[in-house]
Amino acid sequence: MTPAVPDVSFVLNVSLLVMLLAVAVAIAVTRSLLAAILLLSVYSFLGAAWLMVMDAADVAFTEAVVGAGVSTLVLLGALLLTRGETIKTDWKQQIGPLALVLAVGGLLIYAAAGLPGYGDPASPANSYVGRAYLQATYNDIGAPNVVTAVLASYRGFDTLGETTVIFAACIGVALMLDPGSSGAPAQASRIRPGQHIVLKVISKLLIPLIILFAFYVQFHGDLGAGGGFQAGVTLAVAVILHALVFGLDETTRAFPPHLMRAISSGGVMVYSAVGVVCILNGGGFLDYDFLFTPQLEAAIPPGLLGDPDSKHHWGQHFGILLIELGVLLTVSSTMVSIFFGFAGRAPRAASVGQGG
Amino acid sequence: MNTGELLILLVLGLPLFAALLTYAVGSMPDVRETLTLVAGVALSIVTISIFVRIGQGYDVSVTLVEPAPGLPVLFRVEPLGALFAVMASVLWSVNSLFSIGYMRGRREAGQTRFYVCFALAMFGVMGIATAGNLFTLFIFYEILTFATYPLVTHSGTLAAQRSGRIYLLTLVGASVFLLLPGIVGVQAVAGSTSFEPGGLLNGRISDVYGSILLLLLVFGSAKAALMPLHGWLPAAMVAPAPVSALLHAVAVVKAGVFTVLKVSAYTFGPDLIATLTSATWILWVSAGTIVVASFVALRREDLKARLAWSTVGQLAYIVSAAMLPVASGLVAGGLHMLFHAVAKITLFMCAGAIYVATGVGRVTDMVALGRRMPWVFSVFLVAALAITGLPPTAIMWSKFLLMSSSFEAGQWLTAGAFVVSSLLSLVYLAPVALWALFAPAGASADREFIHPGGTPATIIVSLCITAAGCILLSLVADRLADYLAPMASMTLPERAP
Amino acid sequence: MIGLETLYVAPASLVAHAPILAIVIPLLGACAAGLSPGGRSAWMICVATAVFTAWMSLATACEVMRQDAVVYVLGGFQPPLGITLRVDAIGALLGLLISVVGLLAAVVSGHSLVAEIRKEKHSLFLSGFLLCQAGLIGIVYTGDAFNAFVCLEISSIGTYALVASGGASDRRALPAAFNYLILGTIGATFYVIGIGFIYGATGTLNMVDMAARLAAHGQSAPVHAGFAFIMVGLGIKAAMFPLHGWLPGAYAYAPSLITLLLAATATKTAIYLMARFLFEVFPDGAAASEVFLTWILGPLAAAGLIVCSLQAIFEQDIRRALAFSSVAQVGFILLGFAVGGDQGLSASLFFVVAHGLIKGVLFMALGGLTIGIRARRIVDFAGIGRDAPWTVLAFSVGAASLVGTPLTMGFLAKWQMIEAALAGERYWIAAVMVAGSALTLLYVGRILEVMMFREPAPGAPRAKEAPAGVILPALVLGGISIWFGVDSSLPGQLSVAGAAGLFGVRP
Amino acid sequence: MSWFIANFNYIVVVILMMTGLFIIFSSANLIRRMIGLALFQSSTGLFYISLSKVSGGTAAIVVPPDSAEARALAAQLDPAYVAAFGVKGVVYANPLPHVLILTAIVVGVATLAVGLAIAVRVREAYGTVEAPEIDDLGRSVTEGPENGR
Repeated sequence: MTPAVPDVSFVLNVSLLVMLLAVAVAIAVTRSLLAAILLLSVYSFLGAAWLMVMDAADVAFTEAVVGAGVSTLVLLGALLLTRGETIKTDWKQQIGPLALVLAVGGLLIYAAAGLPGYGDPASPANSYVGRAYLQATYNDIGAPNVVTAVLASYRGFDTLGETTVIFAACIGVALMLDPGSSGAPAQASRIRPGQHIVLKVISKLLIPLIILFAFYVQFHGDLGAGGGFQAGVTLAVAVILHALVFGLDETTRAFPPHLMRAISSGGVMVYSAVGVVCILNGGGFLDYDFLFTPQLEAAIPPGLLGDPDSKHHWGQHFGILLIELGVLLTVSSTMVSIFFGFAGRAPRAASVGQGG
Repeated sequence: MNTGELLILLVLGLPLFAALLTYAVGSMPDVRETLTLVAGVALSIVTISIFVRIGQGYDVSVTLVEPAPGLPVLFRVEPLGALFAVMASVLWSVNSLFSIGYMRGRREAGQTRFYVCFALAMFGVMGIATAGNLFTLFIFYEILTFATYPLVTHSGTLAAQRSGRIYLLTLVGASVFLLLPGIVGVQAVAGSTSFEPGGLLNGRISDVYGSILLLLLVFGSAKAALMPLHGWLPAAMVAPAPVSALLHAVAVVKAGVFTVLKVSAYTFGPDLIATLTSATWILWVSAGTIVVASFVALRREDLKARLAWSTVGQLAYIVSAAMLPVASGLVAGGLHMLFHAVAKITLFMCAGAIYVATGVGRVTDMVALGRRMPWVFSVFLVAALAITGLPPTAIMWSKFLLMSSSFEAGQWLTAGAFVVSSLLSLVYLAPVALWALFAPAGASADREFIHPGGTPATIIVSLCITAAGCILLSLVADRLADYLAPMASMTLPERAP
Repeated sequence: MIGLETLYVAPASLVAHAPILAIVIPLLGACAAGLSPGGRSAWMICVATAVFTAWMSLATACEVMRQDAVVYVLGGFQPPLGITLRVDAIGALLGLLISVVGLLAAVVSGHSLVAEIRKEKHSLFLSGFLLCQAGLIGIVYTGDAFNAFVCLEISSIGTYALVASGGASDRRALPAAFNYLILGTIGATFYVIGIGFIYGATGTLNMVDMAARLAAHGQSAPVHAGFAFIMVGLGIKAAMFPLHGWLPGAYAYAPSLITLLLAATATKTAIYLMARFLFEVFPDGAAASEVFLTWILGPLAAAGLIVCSLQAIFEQDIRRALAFSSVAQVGFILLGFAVGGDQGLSASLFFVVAHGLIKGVLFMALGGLTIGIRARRIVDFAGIGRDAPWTVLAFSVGAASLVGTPLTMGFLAKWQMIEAALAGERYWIAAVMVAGSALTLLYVGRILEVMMFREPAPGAPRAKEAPAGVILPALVLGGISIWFGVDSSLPGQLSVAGAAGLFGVRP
Repeated sequence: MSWFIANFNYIVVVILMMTGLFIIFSSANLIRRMIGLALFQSSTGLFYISLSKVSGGTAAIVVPPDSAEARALAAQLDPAYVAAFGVKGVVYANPLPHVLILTAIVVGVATLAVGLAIAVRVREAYGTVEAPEIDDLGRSVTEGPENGR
């Protein structure tokens, strides 16, 4: 094993990891579900910070919006609906899991110690395929952000799968929580417009900004950190904020749940359609170089996307743009419809009153 | 398609077709029964022509399908199979005649199902008789089991269902637990399961592994009712008499011993059998079965049960014959299979005839009954003497061959069991007829016929046919022995072009 | 005899893209079904999609027999940079199984949904069903270890909710689905951790490349850990014996359509991935796999076969009994792995298909029988043979094949397994297999006896014959089971070629 | 010490994973199990990212090789490190694990949403989200879906 050379970031790395560890232990020992959920949110934020230290900007962004944002929101929604406040624990029932976990963990640590050391640039992981992407992207794709290039083009099929998973979650939550499912009478939603004038004014200012930011993240994806996922979640946050401040009924009038589901499936369709178009034009599935017929490509004015001198990959550019659009559609609408699913369902156990 | 293939397809297709047709015309009893008789006669003609062709040295074989490579559904007839097929089909015809009388006389319910299952059972028997490898034999062995299950439970009473469960569990259990693994073992060793003259496994297998396989295959064919897997046979006696007569004296049990004979002759070969340790163990078990079954038969009051136990003993004769380390044992076993079948079906039909006419099943109630039913009990006496092996019946010859083979092999235990059991069978069978026919005057003979007109004529006719068979077969015994001789040979029989 | 290599079922231009179309078309179908306004139109989309998928998977299978393994490069990037679909004979075989069972299930869904799921949810439900199918085919076609995870999750996430939607008629479906979700996700995450270790040691995600680099890399602790995690993860997904806790509940309370799909295909794909890793990716990279096969997989599979067969014998709920039977049969299949060699492996693969078809028929017929009545316990089905003879006929064909009656596919499957065990001189495995088969006979015989011969309890609701839309597909599936029992050349050639292929890839 | 530096990340990540797993197995509350599952899945991501760390690297956003920006970035590298590994030009983090974990995070949130939705339905059907109580109810009451209000 080559000796690892620590750089400055190692100190940050260690301190953030220790904090993560502390938060994780706190989640494990806390008796309050609410605290556990909030700690999980903290965990995600810390994780995002750590990911920045690890130079994983895109992942950090995603962890922040998904882990700290949407996950927390969904967990809180579920907590409200299930009213499980505190946790009863019996230490006797924890011995078995603890022993199991210690055994597995011990083996894992033993095995992981055989992996290449921290930050080793010569490790198989970092030197083989990983480095090949860094070297090939400029020629193959022409986009500076290698993560986006790999995500959308080299491993575009994975991302199609991932979008499909999101769509599947949309279907799944709708199957579970759609009001029609249990035959419960449709009732006034739990989230009603509040009287906080300050909140309303500030939200009115914030929401367009959030949407603007979302579009920036969307279109900036192949240049810097960002892309369809992050943008989609951000966009969804704008809608969710609207619902929280102005009431769910108001929001569902603008964004009816069935429309959200349609958009969600539309996103997957856009993504797959790009792949099918590539097939129709004589390439393989998702081979963006075949996205345009040669005639069409010739018709694109030079310099359309910035620097006219740089090597151009119109197919790749537009392909990535289109599939990121598909991802945006699916992710944003799914997040919104998941939120609707949880928020639109009143707590149904008779014993419990209205929650705050 | 050559004649041989055609004959095999016919021999399989006829009973199947008969079953379907019987089902179709089930609402018309006369047509249905005529059909059964016609099918029986037709099948007999086909089997006899196969028998003749085999005697002339023609090849009668066909491969139907090959489900997996090296595992064909193959049919190839050899002398023993031809003999078995003729025996089963001719006796089926005779038994059909008897069934008509019996079933109508008893006014049994579900007669169509009865005849359909009978035809299906014959389908299974024909498949077993013509099977060219163990795999095919196994398939038809199972078909036979499942086709006869509804016959055993025919009456639908609680006792019948219980017996049916024992029947199914023992036969299927043994075949799945023992026979099938044995067959797979053969396939694993030899890469095939086909029956080869001289023995498929001969020279390819160690003593230990061969012994295990032999045990699996012999005990797996539980239809041979070797102890301790004999329990199903007395239990199956709840079935109507025609079923007991054909199936549990001829078809099913003989399918079991037929399997054992085939395994001995063609899977292992006389050479290998002579060296296997477990063959000797099986000989001892058979000897024990022979003696124990005879003693049990002695104590059974119910006539059918007594006959069933007698069958258990006689079957063990044939298993012994298959396990004797001399080649002539196989011929003796083959002959005994045929002769015992004819004698035993006669006895069962007699029991059925008595039951139809008077409703009597216990031996003690039959005293002096011979005065009302002289024909039936005379025939019974002939068949009882046949089972014992007294001249002029055909069994005399097969028993003689069995004795001489066991002396030749030096198996004194087996020879002793043969002698004891013959004597005992004289004791438990002959007196039934003698007491009935020659009871002292004054014994209760005033038993009413429950069937108006006494024994139905068809029953009497069929009884006489088989009784005559018991005696007349002795005339051709030596020719049959010659016919079967190729089975015991250790070289490939020559085939005519 | 059908030689797939001589079969041309689609134009060449379509065949060239058949593998990806078999995945993408159900995906698009799922979107369309989700968008469709009513259950009827969603059903038509579903059936049309399933027909096309089956066609494409057949075309792929033919192509595989012609050229060994079909490699489809996605996005125009050669591996290891890009993701490829790599369909070899096993993948083609499993793909055929999934798409054919999926097609028949889609046809059946027209009836079974009406009975079990609220009308307004039909289109959502069918959408989830198609997603699941797309994911399953993706798993067996993909050549990329991480992509397999993504496909696994596509099929799983849909399935969790579909299982839970049985809660509309029996609330026990909900905790069962939750359990399934927790364990399934743990399994998938274990798989990802395992892939992480292997990636850390080799730097690649493409399975063929992984095998080559592992061979060069040799033994190390991370490789062993990766191996262990992948096996445990897939073991959970495949319901390997001590890890099968999720299965009985999920099978018993899910809507019958989903039970059918799960039982016939979902666990099979996890077994497929297991075989892929055991025999293709790892054999030289980790001698651990030999130890694993002999000392861990074999005994566990044997224990599973025996214990779960016994549980099936004593189970009163018919679907739970069949679920335990599934776990037991998984044990049978894994015993084939433990036998090793291409004979054992090809027997196992054949068994996978046989069992998929069997459970497909059984659950399809059961679903048909329970359309009218709310029957769960075995005794509820007393005397049903007289009321619904055709449905029971289909059920009995499946049962006969499960028991291993000669001239059914189940018989050949068991035959080949035991033969392989004897040829490999693993006598104890052969003995366990025989014992397991006998136990199968007991629980199947018990169910059949109740159905055929037992008198129904007075006043009990009487089942009606299932509609033709259920009986016909069930009989078709049963017919396939018998057809392959009489002439096994089609699955046989694929499983033999598949086993040879897995061993042949060894660098 | 160097062993510690090389493996510190793995050790912590494994402990994090095991904490998640422990929460799943030890808790009876369905919501808490989902929290554990989320923790477990997200820690798996940390494992991959630890693998992808390249000392002295920057985020994988490629700058043109001969630009001033590239030279500036390359100049920040420790000379000893450059000498030890013979790296040329700018060092970037390995992008592949990032992509994989992006996918995994999204899969995680999808699982979380579906799992919680099922938990909500469990609560409505059983009136509780504690596993032992659900088991008891499941045994005693076989009928009665949606017995909420």
